[in-house]
Amino acid sequence: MNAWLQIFALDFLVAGAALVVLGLDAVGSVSGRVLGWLTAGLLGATLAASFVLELSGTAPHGVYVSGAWVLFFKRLFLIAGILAVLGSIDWLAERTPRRQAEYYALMLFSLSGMMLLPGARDWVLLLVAFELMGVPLYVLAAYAKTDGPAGEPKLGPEAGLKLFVTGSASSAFTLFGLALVIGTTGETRLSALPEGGPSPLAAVGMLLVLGGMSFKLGAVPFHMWVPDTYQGAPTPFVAFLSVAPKAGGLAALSVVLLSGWAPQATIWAPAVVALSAASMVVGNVFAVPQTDVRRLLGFSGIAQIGYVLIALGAGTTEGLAMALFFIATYVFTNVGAFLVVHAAAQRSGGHELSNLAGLSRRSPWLGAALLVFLLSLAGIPFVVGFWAKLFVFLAAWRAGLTGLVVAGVVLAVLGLFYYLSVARSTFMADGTQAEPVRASPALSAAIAVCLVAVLGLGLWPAPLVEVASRAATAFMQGQ
Amino acid sequence: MTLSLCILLASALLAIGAYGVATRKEAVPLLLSVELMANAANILFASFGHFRGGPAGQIFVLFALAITVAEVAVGLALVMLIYRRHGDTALDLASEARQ
Amino acid sequence: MSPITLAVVATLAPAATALLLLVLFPLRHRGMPAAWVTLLGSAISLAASCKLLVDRIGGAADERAVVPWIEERGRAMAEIGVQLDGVSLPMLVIVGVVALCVQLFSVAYMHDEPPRAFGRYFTLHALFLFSMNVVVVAPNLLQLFAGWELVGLTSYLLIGFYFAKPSAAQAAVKAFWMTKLADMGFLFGLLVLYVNTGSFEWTAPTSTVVATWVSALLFVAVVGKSAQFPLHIWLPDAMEGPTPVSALLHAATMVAAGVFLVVRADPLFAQAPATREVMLWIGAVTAVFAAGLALVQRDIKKVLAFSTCSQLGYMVAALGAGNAFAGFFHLGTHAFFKALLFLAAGSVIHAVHSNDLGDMGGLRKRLPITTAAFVIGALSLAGVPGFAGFFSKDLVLTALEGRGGGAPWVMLLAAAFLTAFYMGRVLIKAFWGELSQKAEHAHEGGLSMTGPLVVLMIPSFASGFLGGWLAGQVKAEYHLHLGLTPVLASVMAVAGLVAAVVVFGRGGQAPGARILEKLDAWSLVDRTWATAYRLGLLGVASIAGWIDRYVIDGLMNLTGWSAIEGGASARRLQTGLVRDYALLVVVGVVVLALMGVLR
Amino acid sequence: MSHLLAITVAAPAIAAAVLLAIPATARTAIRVVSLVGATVSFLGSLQVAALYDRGQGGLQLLDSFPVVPSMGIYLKLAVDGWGVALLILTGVIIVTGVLASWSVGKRDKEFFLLLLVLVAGVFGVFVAQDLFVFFLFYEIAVLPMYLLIGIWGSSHQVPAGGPFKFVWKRFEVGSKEYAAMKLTLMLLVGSAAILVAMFLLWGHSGARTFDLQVLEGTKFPIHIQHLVFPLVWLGFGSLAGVFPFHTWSPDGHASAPTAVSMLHAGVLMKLGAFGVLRIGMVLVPDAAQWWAPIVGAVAVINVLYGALCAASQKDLKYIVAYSSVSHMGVVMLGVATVNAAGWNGAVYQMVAHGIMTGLFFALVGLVYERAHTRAIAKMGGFAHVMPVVAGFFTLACLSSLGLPGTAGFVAEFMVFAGAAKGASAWWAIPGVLGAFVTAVYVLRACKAIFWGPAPQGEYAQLQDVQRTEWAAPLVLGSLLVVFGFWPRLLLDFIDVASQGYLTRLPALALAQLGAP
Repeated sequence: MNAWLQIFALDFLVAGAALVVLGLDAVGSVSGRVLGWLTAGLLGATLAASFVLELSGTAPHGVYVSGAWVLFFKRLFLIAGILAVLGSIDWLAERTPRRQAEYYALMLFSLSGMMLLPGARDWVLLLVAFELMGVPLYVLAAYAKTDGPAGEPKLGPEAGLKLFVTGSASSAFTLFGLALVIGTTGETRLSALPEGGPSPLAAVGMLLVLGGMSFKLGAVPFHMWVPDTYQGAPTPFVAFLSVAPKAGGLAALSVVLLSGWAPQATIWAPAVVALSAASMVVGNVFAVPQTDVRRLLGFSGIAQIGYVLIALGAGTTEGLAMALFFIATYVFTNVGAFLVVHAAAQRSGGHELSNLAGLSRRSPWLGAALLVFLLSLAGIPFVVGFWAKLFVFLAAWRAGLTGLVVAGVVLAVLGLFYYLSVARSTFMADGTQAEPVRASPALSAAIAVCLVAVLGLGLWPAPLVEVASRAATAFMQGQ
Repeated sequence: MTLSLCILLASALLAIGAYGVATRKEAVPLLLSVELMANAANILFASFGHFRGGPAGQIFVLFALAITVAEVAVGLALVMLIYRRHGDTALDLASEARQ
Repeated sequence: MSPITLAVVATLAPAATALLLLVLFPLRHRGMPAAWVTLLGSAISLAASCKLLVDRIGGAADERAVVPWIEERGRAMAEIGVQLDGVSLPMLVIVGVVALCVQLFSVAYMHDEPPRAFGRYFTLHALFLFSMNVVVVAPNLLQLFAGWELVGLTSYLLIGFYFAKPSAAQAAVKAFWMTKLADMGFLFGLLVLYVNTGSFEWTAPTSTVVATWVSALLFVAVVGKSAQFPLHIWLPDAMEGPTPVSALLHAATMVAAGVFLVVRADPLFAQAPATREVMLWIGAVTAVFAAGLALVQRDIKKVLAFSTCSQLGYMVAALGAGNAFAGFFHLGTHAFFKALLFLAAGSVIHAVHSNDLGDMGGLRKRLPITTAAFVIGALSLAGVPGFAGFFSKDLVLTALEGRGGGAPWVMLLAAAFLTAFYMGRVLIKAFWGELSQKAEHAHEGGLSMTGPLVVLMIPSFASGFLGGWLAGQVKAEYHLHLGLTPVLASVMAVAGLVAAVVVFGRGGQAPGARILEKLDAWSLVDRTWATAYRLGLLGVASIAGWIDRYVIDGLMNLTGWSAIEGGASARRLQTGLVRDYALLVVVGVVVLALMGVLR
Repeated sequence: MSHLLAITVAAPAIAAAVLLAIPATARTAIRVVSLVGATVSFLGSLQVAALYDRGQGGLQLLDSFPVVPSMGIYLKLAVDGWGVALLILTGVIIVTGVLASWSVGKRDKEFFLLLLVLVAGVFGVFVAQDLFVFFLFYEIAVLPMYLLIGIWGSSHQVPAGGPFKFVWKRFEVGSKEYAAMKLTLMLLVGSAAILVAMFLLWGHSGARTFDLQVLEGTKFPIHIQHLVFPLVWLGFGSLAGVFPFHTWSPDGHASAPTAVSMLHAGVLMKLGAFGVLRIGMVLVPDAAQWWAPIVGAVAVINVLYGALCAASQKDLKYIVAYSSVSHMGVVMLGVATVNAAGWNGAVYQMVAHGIMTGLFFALVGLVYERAHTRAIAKMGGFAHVMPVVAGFFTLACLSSLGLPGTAGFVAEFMVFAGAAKGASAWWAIPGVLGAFVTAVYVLRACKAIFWGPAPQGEYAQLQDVQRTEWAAPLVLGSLLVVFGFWPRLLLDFIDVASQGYLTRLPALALAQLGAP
């Protein structure tokens, strides 16, 4: 075995885990719950391995570069995966008892695709990894084929379809754009574009690629699937969908823009700024009238991506570091929020705001946890989301994007309005139901991890800032 | 055929596909339109490869085809689900999510 | 003890009393013990004041001691302390004597009050004495203002003593508002003085312009506090308070604080002839106007109230004429005889349980001491030669004559006639004639009521002879001379009394009484202020309130509404049709591509 | 003690953490823990006052912990003279506030928890010497209010009307949820402005630091100053109730529960004014001087307009709330004078108004708890049944109208003197007029509620002050008088700080005074 293969150890482990899960299911004697715990365990082991193994290095021809940057993302994906799996175990066992292994396997495949993204420096690898991440998501989104929370329409197929149609259209555009870019250079290296002014054709191609990839981020105008899919897909999966592919998309975009096309920043930077502004505005404005918590969080996620893109648009090492910090904290915050909503909906029969009424009394700790996540999303001090927003703004300010920062700051206030509307339901409204909400151990564990992370990093953000900075610096230095 | 004409052809195909995706109400035409768009890209890859030389274009077409096939396979399955749910493949039926 | 210590004791003894009663509320709630504590405090204060005055007569020099109160950049911006001189010491004693008498009188007069109310009454009295002393010993205008406001507060609380009575409650706030309105002048005056001289001293050197501004602004406050036209309307209403309160606050001391202020700030006023001119006229107008209204009052206290306005008008006119001493002298004598009159009236009210002159009559048969007191007070007030009031009023009139006579002088002479006339009316209606039904069972109150009357009779008669001495204290000129004015004044006084006997002795009506009664009933000044209050203040206020709720806040609501409505209408763009979603993707890509082409 | 300030700030937060561990049923324990936390802070602030060397002035009791050193953020705590005065105010208000909330009926654990968190934030703002930490604490102090009002508040109806009648279809104007949301959003818009201002300062500090002392020593370009000052003024001003961003205050304070109104009107609004003074006036002095006339002009609108609005109210809590708008105008007027008298007066007014309005809200809460109404028209003669409440209410009224002998007089007088001495002497006129209007409406309310014939029917048996309810009136009432008669107790601290900041001012400001 070649020494450089070691740098793919984690990816192999995850893909292997998928095969193990499928294999065990084929044997047929293993219960779904066990598979779930096994998946979580394997992911955990992979995460642990990431701290033990020597994973830095470069693949031949420089098609893949592994270092601090790659590790940062891989760990993040693994954490998101573990949290989502933990959140899914009980739902799957109860709702789709006969189709559990596929769920875990698909999630693992998607994860393995994601994990290949940040290190890829070649278009072929990048594109394949991107699609490997994406295609399983279409299936998972439609996973609740015929069942969903009682009393709500069965939206599984619709969720999958909408993700699929917009996704496949986007990837077609990506492909077309890539054809233009690669056609002009004749190379599949990411950084093959000539410095200075590429041909107009290549410029159009670049922006088509940017647009197609933004789809995964849910950036406006490629966001339309977000609320509908979030509403129809299984909520624990949405917890995953709302963070991991976005982190993956961020990784891919960073690689493409900052590693591949850094010299052509004048072409893509205005587009990123435009996407960012549009996302912030549309996400925040559309979130206001939502009454379904998943849709609300969906639009909020669109807005959050706008904030990430601010940092990316800055194009600096610092901006990238802050984007990493942002997306890392966003993983914990958003997964936590969705899982709490999931737990509450399981007992209240719906994801409407009104179903959350009185949550703080029915389950004080879930109520408090939701509040913390919401405050973090809103960017309130002493929970981590504040630092995330602040750092992004600072970095962008330093890079001269003052207009975007001011818009972001103002729109954040609008954001507070709808986040507080959720808090209002959970804390102030008197719900019709009084029975306590109990989350299963797996779910509770996942929520607790998120809560600890959000609060802990809120009080002490410095370590994560350091890690993110190191990853960003390493990346910008070409590692 | 010159490269420009090929690019024009690919662009036209892409546009037709995009138009189809954005207007078709039936599932099958929609899937076809997606295929059309993907193949527009493939034509572009191939023609760049042909006119400019180098293996990149040709290689990429293979990957792109595989990817598109995987996507459309999943898409077909999704259409099946829609059909089971609504007894029809009219996609406008799948608009139950609250707006 | 040093004079400063004594002065501090004199000032703070009542404060300590008030604090004690406030904190030790069981003591206050017991009633009578509170009265004794208060009396003790007042006695200590008076004793200290007397010692100081005696020392001064013995040749002690002026004293002044201040400590920083408010700081600015490490220096004292304002100071508090005591100033002991020929103005403050006599005033301190006058206030102390009258206060002690009134408090003693109150012990009997208020006896029927529930213990808690009784305790509250005396607590407020202690607070008042403290506040008044703060005014009197003030070394600068700021402290004077502080005390000034505090006496206003105690006045408010004492007028509203019977707070269950809506009319008393209304009278209390009215008094507070009217004086507070005028006090804005004081505050502005202080600010102008501070800005121009950097201090609050009345001796601070200034230009004529500044002095005119400051004195004019201060005079506005005087008009309010000393119930001069057109801010006098609160004083008659203030009679809703217990009668001893009227005697102390609304006749003898507090209302005279305005005059006291002008006397104190004489160096400022001396530089402002324009202000003095205004004062002269306002004083004269008030003197006549109030005397006229006093003539037609049916309520014995209201007669005295208008009489107080009128007499304060004399003082203000004297100050306007440039003779501060005349005003100060009249302040002193008036304090005694007006307190005496009010206490005697209180004694009458206590006996017949009514304020209405119509319910009285022939009281001299039942209340000999009270009658004697009232007669002495009335003669003094009327300015009958030999009585205290004669000397001081004569000095006022002389001051005006010395200024060249003119209309104010004539007006004051007319007021002198009216004074004697209306006092004669009260005497005849209340004390002479047939014994009224209500007076049937009237009897004198206990020693604590008659005692103060007797004590006050002495200075009411005799304090006029102290003019020369008092003038020496304040280094003013004072000659008792026989001239046109004293003669005319005496004639007016006697004529007024005679006329009263002639007119009212036979149960008649004063000539022109009907017009005056109409004037009183219309209460034009009152209504003007009420309208100003309703339209100018409450009206504007409700407009402001409406604007705030529906326009300013409405705009804020509109902002939020727009955001929500915007979101709600934008939401319709999310059609739910998958082809529309794809369309948007296409559009987005096209736009991006255009950005690439058109960059 | 070297960490005295940290302890003072942390004590309520620690108490809040302890509360987490206490079961919600242990009601007495919850209260005792809260009281202990509050008391420790209060004693801490007294100790700060005792240790603070007035002769030396400046920043003292420095304490520093790194938070995010790579971004230049340190938890740097120190106190100046203004801080000492305001710490004491906060300590007094929270202790009495906790005692006044002894009888909170529902979800008391959460209530006290939020209250304590909020107070920790307030303490933090007054001692933070790092702009960023300042902002952090500011946010902590502002946000719990949403839940405190939304959960424990009270609602009422505001009749629809005016040119924007249609908004009533969307909002339940007057409800507690509406009030809470409006308050939070308006204040957060302010925070957004502050954040932008912070970025500006940070970006142009040269050193890329948030350290206030460094920023104070930095001469910012004039055009930056002209951007920063209005942002700071309106940003912090929204919390200080600066017209026209005051409209959260009446609804918010009227809807909030007793202790929350006490804290919010008593202390939190001061954070806003303190921010304008400490950040706006001190950090960007050139622009501040240029803007001062506008700040002052708006402040006098506040004073007079707030007083007039208060005079038109029929709801007791609204009267008190609008009076806060008016009195905060006095504070802002003092701030705008840019002289020692005015600044001393501004800070003194913060303390005086804090105590006074705390007393007001405590008493209004008592009355409301018993009579279950806030409509003045329904009240009357309450002095017969609750004389103690009546007495203290009157005292609060007197301080409110600026009667000598109460803290309100000293403060207002200094502000007016400062204004008269300042560049725009005419400010003093509406200021004093406002004080007169105050006299009218407070005494009118006082008369309507407490005076008149003894109440009949359901109000005949209203109870006077009981047990822990004594704390707020007694402490706050006494302080009003003590600070009224002996202002130097606090002025010694305040003045030394004003001096310090002012002496630095001319050197910086005179250089480039003028239009942007």
